[in-house]
Amino acid sequence: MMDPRLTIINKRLENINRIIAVSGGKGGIGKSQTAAGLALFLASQNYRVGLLDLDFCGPSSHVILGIEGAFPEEDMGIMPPLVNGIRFMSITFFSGGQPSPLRGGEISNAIIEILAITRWESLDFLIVDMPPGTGDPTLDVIRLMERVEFLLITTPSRVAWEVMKKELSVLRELRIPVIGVLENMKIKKASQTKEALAGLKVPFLGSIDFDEDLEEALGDTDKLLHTNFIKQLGQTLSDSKII
Amino acid sequence: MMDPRLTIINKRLENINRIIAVSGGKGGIGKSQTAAGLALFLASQNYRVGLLDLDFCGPSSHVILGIEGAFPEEDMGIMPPLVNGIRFMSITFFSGGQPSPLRGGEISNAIIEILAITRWESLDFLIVDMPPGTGDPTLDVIRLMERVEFLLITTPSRVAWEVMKKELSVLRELRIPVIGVLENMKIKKASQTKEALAGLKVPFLGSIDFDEDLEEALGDTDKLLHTNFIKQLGQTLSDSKII
Amino acid sequence: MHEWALAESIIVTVIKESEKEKLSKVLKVTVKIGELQSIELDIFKFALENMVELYKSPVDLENIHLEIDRCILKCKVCSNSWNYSDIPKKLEEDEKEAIHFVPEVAHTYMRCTQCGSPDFEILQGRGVWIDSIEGEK
Amino acid sequence: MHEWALAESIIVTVIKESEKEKLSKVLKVTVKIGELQSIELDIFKFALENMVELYKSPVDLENIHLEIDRCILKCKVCSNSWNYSDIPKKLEEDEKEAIHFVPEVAHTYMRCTQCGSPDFEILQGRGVWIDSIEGEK
Ligand SMILES: Nc1ncnc2c1ncn2[C@@H]1O[C@H](COP(=O)(O)OP(=O)(O)O)[C@@H](O)[C@H]1O
Ligand SMILES: Nc1ncnc2c1ncn2[C@@H]1O[C@H](COP(=O)(O)OP(=O)(O)O)[C@@H](O)[C@H]1O
Ligand SMILES: [Mg+2]
Ligand SMILES: [Mg+2]
Ligand SMILES: [Mg+2]
Ligand SMILES: [Mg+2]
Ligand code: NI
Ligand code: NI
Ligand SMILES: [Zn+2]
Ligand SMILES: [Zn+2]
Repeated sequence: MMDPRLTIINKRLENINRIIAVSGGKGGIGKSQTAAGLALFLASQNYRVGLLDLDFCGPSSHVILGIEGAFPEEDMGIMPPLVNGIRFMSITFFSGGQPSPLRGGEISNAIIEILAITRWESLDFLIVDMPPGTGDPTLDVIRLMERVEFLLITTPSRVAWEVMKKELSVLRELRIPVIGVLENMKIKKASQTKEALAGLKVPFLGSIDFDEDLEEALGDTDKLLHTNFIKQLGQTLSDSKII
Repeated sequence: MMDPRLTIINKRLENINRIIAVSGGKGGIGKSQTAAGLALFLASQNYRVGLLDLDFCGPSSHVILGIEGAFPEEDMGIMPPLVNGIRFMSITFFSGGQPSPLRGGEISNAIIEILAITRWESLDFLIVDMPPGTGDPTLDVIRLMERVEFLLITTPSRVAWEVMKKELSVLRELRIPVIGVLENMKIKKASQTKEALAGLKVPFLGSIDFDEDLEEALGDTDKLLHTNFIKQLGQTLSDSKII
Repeated sequence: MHEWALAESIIVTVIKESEKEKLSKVLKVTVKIGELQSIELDIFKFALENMVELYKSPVDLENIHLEIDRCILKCKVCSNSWNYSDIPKKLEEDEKEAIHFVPEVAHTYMRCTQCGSPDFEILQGRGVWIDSIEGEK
Repeated sequence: MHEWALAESIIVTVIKESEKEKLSKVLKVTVKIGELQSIELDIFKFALENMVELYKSPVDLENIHLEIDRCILKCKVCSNSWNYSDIPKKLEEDEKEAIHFVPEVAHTYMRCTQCGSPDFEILQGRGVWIDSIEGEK
């Protein structure tokens, strides 16, 4: 038995310049918010951007970007719809927003299927919104997407650092490129995140404040583009020469 | 081939009065904080309490409760150590705080093993700290722990409601008892969570405010017991006659 | 029509494998097509034919054997197993289409025929697989 | 000594299955013991004996056949497969003990012998299983 899909995946990704998986181990630290924000920011700078939501248990990118009614086109594969300048692909297209209680092996199979049939064509960036944890999706992205780089998110909380550090150590061991660590949802002026990461030899990219007005902008890309969140995100990433 | 472990699990749980899985679909909404807080609060009220951390990818309960150095005893199975009045069991005892990048099927296998060999003995409450999502751990808890009840957590964010609603709909369909929904990390006075849940016919248990001082109390159970978080949690649960 | 993408993956894999195994000639390729994915056989064959040409495949269409694999599902809760073709409530067209793209969303639209759980395994007949490649060195 | 808990699960399952299958007599039970879990055979047998008595088991120790199952691991990244008994770097005692309790933490302490990935499958020889129960109706 041979899985023909595994052979084709990197061919499907060959015309993408950079593939960035937004991850961090823990849930609720702003991975989806950062992935969607990054895609939106890059599109506003006229980059050709794709956004792939691989959080099958808690897909959120479409809620953040307010994507409704779009559906991929079938054409020698499936073409992600272009929504607000972003080529978007998510399991929600197929589960129709209903629950999809999948076990790990099935999530893995579904990810492989989507990677094998999606035609991204030429992109400057493909942003991957990762689920929490280092389970099947993370192991598959590492195993299957040859040129992936990881952008790790954390919050100023010890609980978040601890989980992030474990993911970082797995990535290190496997020699997967890590762009750096971004601190999100900073509330107090003084944060110990930078110090906590000091020994880890990973670039600290900067901090994004907790943005009280972000919630109201969810679902509306125009409003999102004017939030402090996206301004700080864009600034931090430009400062660190990532884009 | 027959898995002998499956037969013994409910025997191992037979002397536990109530089994409460703290869940909610999304990550970072305070499941671990609530599970650990609930266990701590119950122990302070002289209940016999167990806490089982099933978040193998991002175990956090031990960080929140500052559990270090304890280890289960082997005695016709394994006996969870009693730490600060709580019988505690977590994968970290075995992974030693190092990363354990497990795929779903393996997580499922590890959960079954732990349930089959852990001797909780008599307890008033067993609190289960669930990982995000409705993957293997959630499906296994539903499938294997006959008398489990779910306590669902959400935050005032749409992103969190959407994921929680999906989990609720799976639990409903399978007729698993749901104690109710607890809103955590409320920041603004006005929250729309109660309204958003109105149509779902699930008890709304109340709200817990975002507690700026919680982070500093992490790892110290005495401090934790004096946080607003635990006071509000205890009050909300007593008000709603759960305990 | 994403059958084209699947057909392409078959041909690319056959080429890669025959190079890896240093086959001078590929005699027969057996492809299993899982019932669950509702592949349109005519389109799939047509796509295979085109891909054979495009990639100058070492095997031509006549020597690619397509076998339909019955879809069997098994519940993790009550151990009941059943055939996809026997489910009592037929699926809607759009549900079938979703499963056509990503067979795993079967868990969204189907339930165990005995206990109603969505927690079942797809034992066989999921999607497109290469069962074997026979050739000469 | 958590061998006792595993032994108990075997006996309880044999009783349940023999009731379910309405066996008047249980002739033979075959138990596979995965190498990875490093079960202490003497303790396990002693525990089984005690459980046979405690539960008034329909099968006694002589008719419970214990077979050691070699542990084979296979890498999901590079497809390399290897035997647990052949790993180059021996595990520390505490690592072995952790795997003894929860064999899956092998992913914390072991790596693919070819590419170094922790992303491998335990193909066989994980833990304790009942292979078969033979009896008379
Ligand atoms: N900097 C921020 N300020 C305010 N809210 C934020 C910020 N970052 C994320 N959030 C909110 O926090 C919640 C969790 O973020 P999300 O991106 O869904 O996390 P994850 O994908 O890591 O689970 C969402 O409601 C999101 O809108
Ligand atoms: N009410 C609250 N006020 C302030 N911080 C909170 C509150 N509830 C949870 N937290 C913090 O939020 C983070 C995520 O909580 P956690 O319990 O780990 O979430 P989950 O288990 O759902 O992933 C932790 O740093 C935790 O201490
Ligand atoms: Mg997310
Ligand atoms: Mg948690
Ligand atoms: Mg399922
Ligand atoms: Mg692994
Ligand atoms: Ni199609
Ligand atoms: Ni033992
Ligand atoms: Zn069933
Ligand atoms: Zn390998």
